[in-house]
Amino acid sequence: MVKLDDIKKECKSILEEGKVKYIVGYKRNNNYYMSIPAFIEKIEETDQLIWDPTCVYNLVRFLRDEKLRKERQKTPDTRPIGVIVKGCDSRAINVLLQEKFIKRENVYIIGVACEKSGVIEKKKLRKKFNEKNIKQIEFGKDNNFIITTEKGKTTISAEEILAERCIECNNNTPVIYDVLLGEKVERSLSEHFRSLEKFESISTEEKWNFWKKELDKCIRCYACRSVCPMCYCDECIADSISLAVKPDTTAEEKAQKIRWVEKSPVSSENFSYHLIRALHLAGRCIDCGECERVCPVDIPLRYLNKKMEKEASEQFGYTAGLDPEKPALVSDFKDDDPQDFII
Amino acid sequence: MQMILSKMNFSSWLKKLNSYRIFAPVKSGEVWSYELVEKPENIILDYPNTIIPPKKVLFPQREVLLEFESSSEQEIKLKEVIPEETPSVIFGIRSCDASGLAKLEKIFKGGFEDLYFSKRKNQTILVGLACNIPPSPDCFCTSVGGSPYSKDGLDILMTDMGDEYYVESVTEEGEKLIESAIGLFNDPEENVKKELEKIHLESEKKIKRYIKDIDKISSKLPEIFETEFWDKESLSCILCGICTYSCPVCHCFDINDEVICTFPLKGKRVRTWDNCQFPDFTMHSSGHNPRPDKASRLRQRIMHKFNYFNENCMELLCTGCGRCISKCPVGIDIVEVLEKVRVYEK
Amino acid sequence: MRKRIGFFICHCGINIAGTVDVKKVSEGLSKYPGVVHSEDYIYMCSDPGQSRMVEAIKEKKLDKVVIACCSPTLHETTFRNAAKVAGINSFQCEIANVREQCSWVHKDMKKATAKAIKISKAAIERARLNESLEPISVPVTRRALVIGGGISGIQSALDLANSGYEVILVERSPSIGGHMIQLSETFPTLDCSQCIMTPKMVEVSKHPKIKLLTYSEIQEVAGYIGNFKVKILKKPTYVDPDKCTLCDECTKVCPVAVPNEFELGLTRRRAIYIPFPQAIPATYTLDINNCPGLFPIACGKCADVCEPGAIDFDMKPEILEEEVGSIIVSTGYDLYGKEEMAEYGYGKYEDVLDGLQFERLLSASGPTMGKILRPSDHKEPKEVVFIQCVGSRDPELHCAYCSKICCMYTAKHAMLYKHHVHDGQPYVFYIDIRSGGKDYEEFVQRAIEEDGVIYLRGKVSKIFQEGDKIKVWGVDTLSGKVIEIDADMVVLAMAMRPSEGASELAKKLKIALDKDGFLAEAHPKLRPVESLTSGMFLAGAAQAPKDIPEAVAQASGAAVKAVNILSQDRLYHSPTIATVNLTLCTGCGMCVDVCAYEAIKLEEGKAVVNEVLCEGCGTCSATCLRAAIKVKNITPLQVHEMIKVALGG
Amino acid sequence: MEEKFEPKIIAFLCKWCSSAGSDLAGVSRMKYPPNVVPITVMCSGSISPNYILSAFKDGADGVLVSGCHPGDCHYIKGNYYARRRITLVKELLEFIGIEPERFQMSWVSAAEGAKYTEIIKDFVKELEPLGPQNKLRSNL
Repeated sequence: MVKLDDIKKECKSILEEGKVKYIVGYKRNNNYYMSIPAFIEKIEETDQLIWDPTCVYNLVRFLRDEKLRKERQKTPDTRPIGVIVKGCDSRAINVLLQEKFIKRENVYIIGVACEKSGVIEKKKLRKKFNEKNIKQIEFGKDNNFIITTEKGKTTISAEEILAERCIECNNNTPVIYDVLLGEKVERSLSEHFRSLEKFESISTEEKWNFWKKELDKCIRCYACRSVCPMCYCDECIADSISLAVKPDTTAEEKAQKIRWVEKSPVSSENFSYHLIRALHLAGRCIDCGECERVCPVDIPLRYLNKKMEKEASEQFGYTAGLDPEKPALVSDFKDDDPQDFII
Repeated sequence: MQMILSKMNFSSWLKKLNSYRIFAPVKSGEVWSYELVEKPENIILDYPNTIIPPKKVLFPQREVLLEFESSSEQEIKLKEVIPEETPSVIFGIRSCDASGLAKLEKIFKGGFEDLYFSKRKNQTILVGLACNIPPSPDCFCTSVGGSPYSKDGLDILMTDMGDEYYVESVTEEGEKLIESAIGLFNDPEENVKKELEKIHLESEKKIKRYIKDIDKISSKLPEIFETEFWDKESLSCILCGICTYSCPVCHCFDINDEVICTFPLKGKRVRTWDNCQFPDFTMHSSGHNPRPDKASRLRQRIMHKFNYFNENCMELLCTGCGRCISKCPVGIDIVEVLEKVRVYEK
Repeated sequence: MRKRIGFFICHCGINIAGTVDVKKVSEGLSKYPGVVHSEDYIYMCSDPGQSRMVEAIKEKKLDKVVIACCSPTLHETTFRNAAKVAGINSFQCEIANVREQCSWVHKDMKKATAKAIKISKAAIERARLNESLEPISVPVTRRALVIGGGISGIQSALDLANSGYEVILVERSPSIGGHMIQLSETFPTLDCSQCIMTPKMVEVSKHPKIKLLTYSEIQEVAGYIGNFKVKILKKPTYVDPDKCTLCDECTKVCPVAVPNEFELGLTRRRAIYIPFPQAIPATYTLDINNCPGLFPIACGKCADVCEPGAIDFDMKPEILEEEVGSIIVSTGYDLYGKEEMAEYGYGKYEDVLDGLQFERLLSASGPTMGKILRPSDHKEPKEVVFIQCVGSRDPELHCAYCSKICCMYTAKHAMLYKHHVHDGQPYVFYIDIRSGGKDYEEFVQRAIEEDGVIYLRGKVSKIFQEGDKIKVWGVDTLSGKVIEIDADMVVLAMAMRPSEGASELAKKLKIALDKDGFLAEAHPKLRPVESLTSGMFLAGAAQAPKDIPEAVAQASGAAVKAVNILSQDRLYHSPTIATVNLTLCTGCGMCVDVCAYEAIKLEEGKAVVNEVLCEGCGTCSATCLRAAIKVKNITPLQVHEMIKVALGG
Repeated sequence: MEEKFEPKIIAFLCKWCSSAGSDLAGVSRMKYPPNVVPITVMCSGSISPNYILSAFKDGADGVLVSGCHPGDCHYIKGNYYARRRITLVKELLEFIGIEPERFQMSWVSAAEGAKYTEIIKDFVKELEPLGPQNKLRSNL
C-alpha cells in the first residue's frame, strides 16, 4: 500500500531541491470528507497532502492551466510542475505528450499505484451511508476501505463503493512517471467493458429512450469538457462564437465559424455536443471518469466515451495513452481494419 | 392570512388549481428539478433542493425573443415572440430561492423592464416551503440576510408541521390562492402558532455554515482587487458553469441568432443563459479578453455578488443556498473564500 | 459585398430536359438569394451556350456562375475557361451535376426536378463561398537523377542527356552495367550482351551531360516535384581513377581472396579489384570490408606496388548534395537466394547453379572462357536439367507472381548449351511455356525442334547427389511417367525479386511498394511508368519482372515523363490545397500523420502546409479535432451549407 | 390519402471513385429513386463526423458515405482513415439508439454504377419502414 509519508517525503525532497515550481496533489476539504486539489508551493505545505479513496480528481487537467499561465508571463519560471497521478491519469499525460500539448520536461510525474484499490463513487457511497455523517474515508488492509462516521469506524469491502471505472480498470499502475510509489499489482476485478453490456444488449428504441432522457437533462454547463484533461482546445467546436480570434482576424473569418452546435440546451443540440465530444475523445479518453463525476445532473457520460474506447480496442487494437510515440487512433490505420459493415 | 392545511388535503388543493400551470420539484434518478407537473397529486414536497433553482421557470435557459425570415434579399420579416399568458404556480420554493427571485425581479424589472421576465413573473404565484432542516450541509442563508423561513419574494409560505402544513399568505395573490379552496383550510390554534415559531427558530440553529462580518468583507473586497489572492483561490477552478447556472440569482445571458436556413434566411433570435466563468463571456471581437484568466473570473463572481450589487442595490447578490459549494467539481467553497477575504492581509 | 450569382441550366437536348423541368428550375432559382441571372439553354457547352454565359457575366456584372449540366468531369474545364474569358476567376464557376446524377437516373419528372433544384442550390452555396484562386507555380530545377546503373538506368540517363538535360546517375556498385553486362547472349536474337551493352556504358561515361556517381548511395531525399534535394553518399574507393593505369599490379600482391560478385561466386577476387575488365568507370576499388585493414594500415602492399601512386588510403566518404527536378528509379532485381531455395540443393551441391551463374559459364569472358564445365570437377556436363519457375508461381511457399523471363532464358540456356556441347542432352522441366513477345515463340520452337531440347511438363520432386551425378526425380504430367535423370548439372530458373535495399530506398523516396515489394506504379494501365509520388518515375525490373526490351522501353518512357517536367519553366499546381488556421492549431501533428504526401510539417508548434506537395484531399481536415485545417473551396462551412440546402425544400 | 413517406438521403461521395461510379450509373441509364442528393467531396477521408451529424440534424433520414475500395484511393490512403473514422461514428450512433439502417458506408468504384444503383435502391427500401428520422433532427 502506498504510504502517505512516502508521498510527502518525495514532494518535500523535490521542492527542497527546487526541481519543481509547485506540486499538484490532493488535500482535505475542510468541511467535507472529500479531497480537493492542492497546489503545494512550500515545503511546509506538504503536510496538507493526503492520499485516500476520495482522491478522485485527474490532476493532469491542471497542466493546461500551467501552460496558459506560462504563455501569459513575460519571463516564466520554466521549471516543471509536479503532479500526482494515478494509473488512469498517467495515461492522460501520455496522450498530451502524443499530441505535443506538453513536453515531458514540463512535468515531474509522481506516480501513485492504485494497487488493488481505487477511488470511490459518491453515488454508491450515498446508497450505503448518509453522506453528512461521513468524516473520513481511508484505505484499509486487504482491499478494504475504512469509513469514519460520527459513530466510529466501519470497514467496507472496497468493491462496494469503488467507482465503476476502477472496477473495470486494467491500468491501475501509472505507465509514465519520474517516481513511482506503491507496487505494480496485477488485478482484474471485472472485464474491461462489462458495464457497457447493459447498454448494448437492449433494443434500438430502448437505447434511444435512455439516452434521450439522459441528454435532455443537460444544462450545458460544460463541466464535462472543462474538467477533461483532453479538452484543451482554446476554442471548442461546440462553441458558437470564435474564441481564437486575434486583432488581425477579419470579419469574414469570424463569420465563417460554423455553428455545429447552438448554445440552446435543447435535445438536438445536446446530442450534437455530446456526440461530437465522444468522437473527439475516441482514442484519447483514458477513462478517468471525471466528466461523469462532475456532471451536476448525473448524465452517465462515461459510457459514451467507454463505447468509443471499446471499439478502438476491439476493432483496431488501440488503447489510449500507452505510447506517446505512436500515431493517434484516427491518424493511423491498418490494411486489415475491420469493414464488415461497409457495403 | 394564516391557515392550517392537512397534508391529506394538499393534493385536493392542487386539484382545485386546475386553471394554473403547476411547477414543483420532481425527482429523476437522484436529481431533483422544477418541472411542469401534469398530475399534481404526485407532488412530494419532502425534497432536499433542486440542482437548478426555480429561476429557470421565470427566466428559462433558452428564450426565443423573435423569429426572422426572409424570402428575398430586400425583405426581412420579424416576428416578436412573447411568453404565453398562462397563470402558473410554483410550489415548494425554498426561502433562499424565493429571495433569489425577488432579487431577479429587481434586476429584470427595476429600471429597464425585461418583458419576458416580467410577463412570466406577473402571472406566477410562488408558494414557498420553509426549511425545517437545512436542505444542504452547505446552507448559509442566515449569513446573507435570509432565513430558512423567510417570506421574501413569496406569495405564500408553507411550513411542514408533521401531519399538516402551516400556510401563511404573504401577498394578495397568495391569499386568493388559499381562498380558492378555503374549505380545505382550518384556522390555526394558538399553540400551533407557538409550535411554528419554535420550529422556525430551531431551523435557524441547524444551519452550520456562517460568514463572519459580511459587511466588512463586502467593503474590503475592492481593496484586494489587485492582489494575488485571486490567483491562489482560483487555482483549482476549471471554469465550468455549474456555480452560476445553479445560482438562484445569477442572471447573465447571451443572445444568439439561431439560423435554421441560411438561404433563404430563416431563424430565431434566442436568449440563453451565459456564464461569467466561461472564457468566451467577456471575449471582445478584437480577440482581447479583459478577463483573461481564472483569477479574474472568480473575482468577478465574488465581487458581483458581494460588492457591486451591494453598492447598487444595497443588498447582496447571494441567497446562501449553498448550491455552488455542494456542486463545485473541485470543492471551491464560497464561504471559505469569503472567510479568507476577511483575514487576508496584503 | 453581396454576391451576384448567375445560374444556367442546360437542356442537353432532351438528356436533361427530358426528365427535369428546366424552365421550372431556372425560374425557381431566379428568386434564390444572390441569384441575379437565371436562364436555361439547349446546349450550354456549345459555342453559343458559352457565349451566353460570357455575355451574362459581363452585362450583369456576375461574380459567380453555376451551371447545372453534365458531370463536372466533362465540362467543368470548358466552363471555367469561359468564365475566365469573361473576366472572372475560374474558381468562381461551379458545376451542378443534374444529368448523370439526376436526369439520367430518374423517371418521375416532378421528383427529378425537385432533386435538380436541390443539387443546383448546393452548387450555388458552394460557389457562394468559393475563393478566387490562381494556380500555384514553382520553378523547376532542370536536372534529373537516375538511381541504378543497369540497362534501364543507362537508357533513361542517355535519353535524358541526349534531350539536353543534365543527369546524375547513381550506382551503388563500383561499375555500371547491372545484370545485363553479366549475360552471355540475349534472346531471341542471340546477340552478345556485352557487345551491345559496353558501347552504352562508354557513352554514359563520356557524355558531357551525365554525372556518373558509382559506389554511391542515396542517403536522403527532400523536396517535391521540380525541386528535389538529394543527399548522395559517395563511398571511398581508395583509388584515384585519374591516376590508375589499370596495370593490375595491385591485385597480384593483395593477400585476400573473396567470392567474386560479378562471377556470382564462381571465382574469387582480391580485396582490391576491378569488377570486370570493361567496368565503367575503368578503375580499381579497394573493398574496405575485406581489406585486412586501413585504420591502421595492416597490409598496404597494394599501395607499395602502385607505381602511379593511385592508391590513396586517406580517401574519405563524401556527401554530395544535388538538386534535381525529377527522379527515375531503376534499381533492378536480384535472384531468389540460396537460403530460400535449399530444397533444390542450391548452395549445397556445387553443380546446381542458378541462371545467372550459367550465363557466366556461357560467357566468353567468363570464368571458363566460354566452355561449359562443371564447377565441381571442371568436366563437361553431358546431361543438364533446367528447371523453370523455381520460386515463382508458388503462392504457398514462395512468390505468387510469374518472373516472366525464365521461360525465354531457359530456352536460350538449353539452346546455347547444345551449341557448346553437341553431344549433350538438355532437359527442361516446366509448368507451361510463356513466350509472348516478338519472335519469342519461334525461338522456343527452335530450341525444341532444331536443338533437341527435351521439354518435360511437370515439377521436380527431388534433387540429390549420388556419386558425381545429380539425381533429378520428377513427373512428366503429360505422359504421366515418372522421370529420373542422372544429371551432370542442374540449372535453376530462379524467381526475380526486387533488389536488396529497394524497400529502404523506396521509403526515402516516399514511393509506395506493391505487395511483392516491387515499386508501385501510379496506375497499372494508364500510368505504368509513374510512381504515386509526383516527379518520380519507375524503370525496369524494379517495378516488375521484365526482359531487356521492355526495360529499355520503360526507361525511355520514364525519361520522356521526366522531360515533361524538366522542359517546363515553371510547374503549375492546383491551388485547392489545405490551409491552416494558426490560431486554432495546437500542433498535435495528427494532420502530419495522415498526410499521404508528407505535405504538412510542424514548425514552431504549428502545422504548415507545403502548397506544392499538398494534393487537396482533405483527410487532414476531417482528422483535425480543432477544425484548424481546411481545403480551399471545399471547406467544412461550404459542405455545412450544402447539406442544409440539399435537405431543405 | 396519406402521402407516401419519401426518405431524404444525403450521399457523401468521393470525387474519384464513388461520384464517378454514380456518373456511370447515369451514363448507363440505370434507374434509382430520386431520394438521394449527392454531395461530392475530394476524398472519403475528408468526410468529417460533423458532416454526418449535421446531415441528420438538418433532417436527413439516411446518410451514405462512399469512397474508393481499399487500395484504390486516389489519394493513396484517405479511405483507410475514413474507414476508421466512420466505424466510430457508426458504432456511436447505434449505441445511442439510431437505427443502424440510417447510416451506411460503401465502397463504390468508378466502374460500379450498378452497385451504386443497387445501394440507393436498397437504402430507400430499408428507410421506408422506419419513417422520418426525428431523433437527431434539429428542434431549435
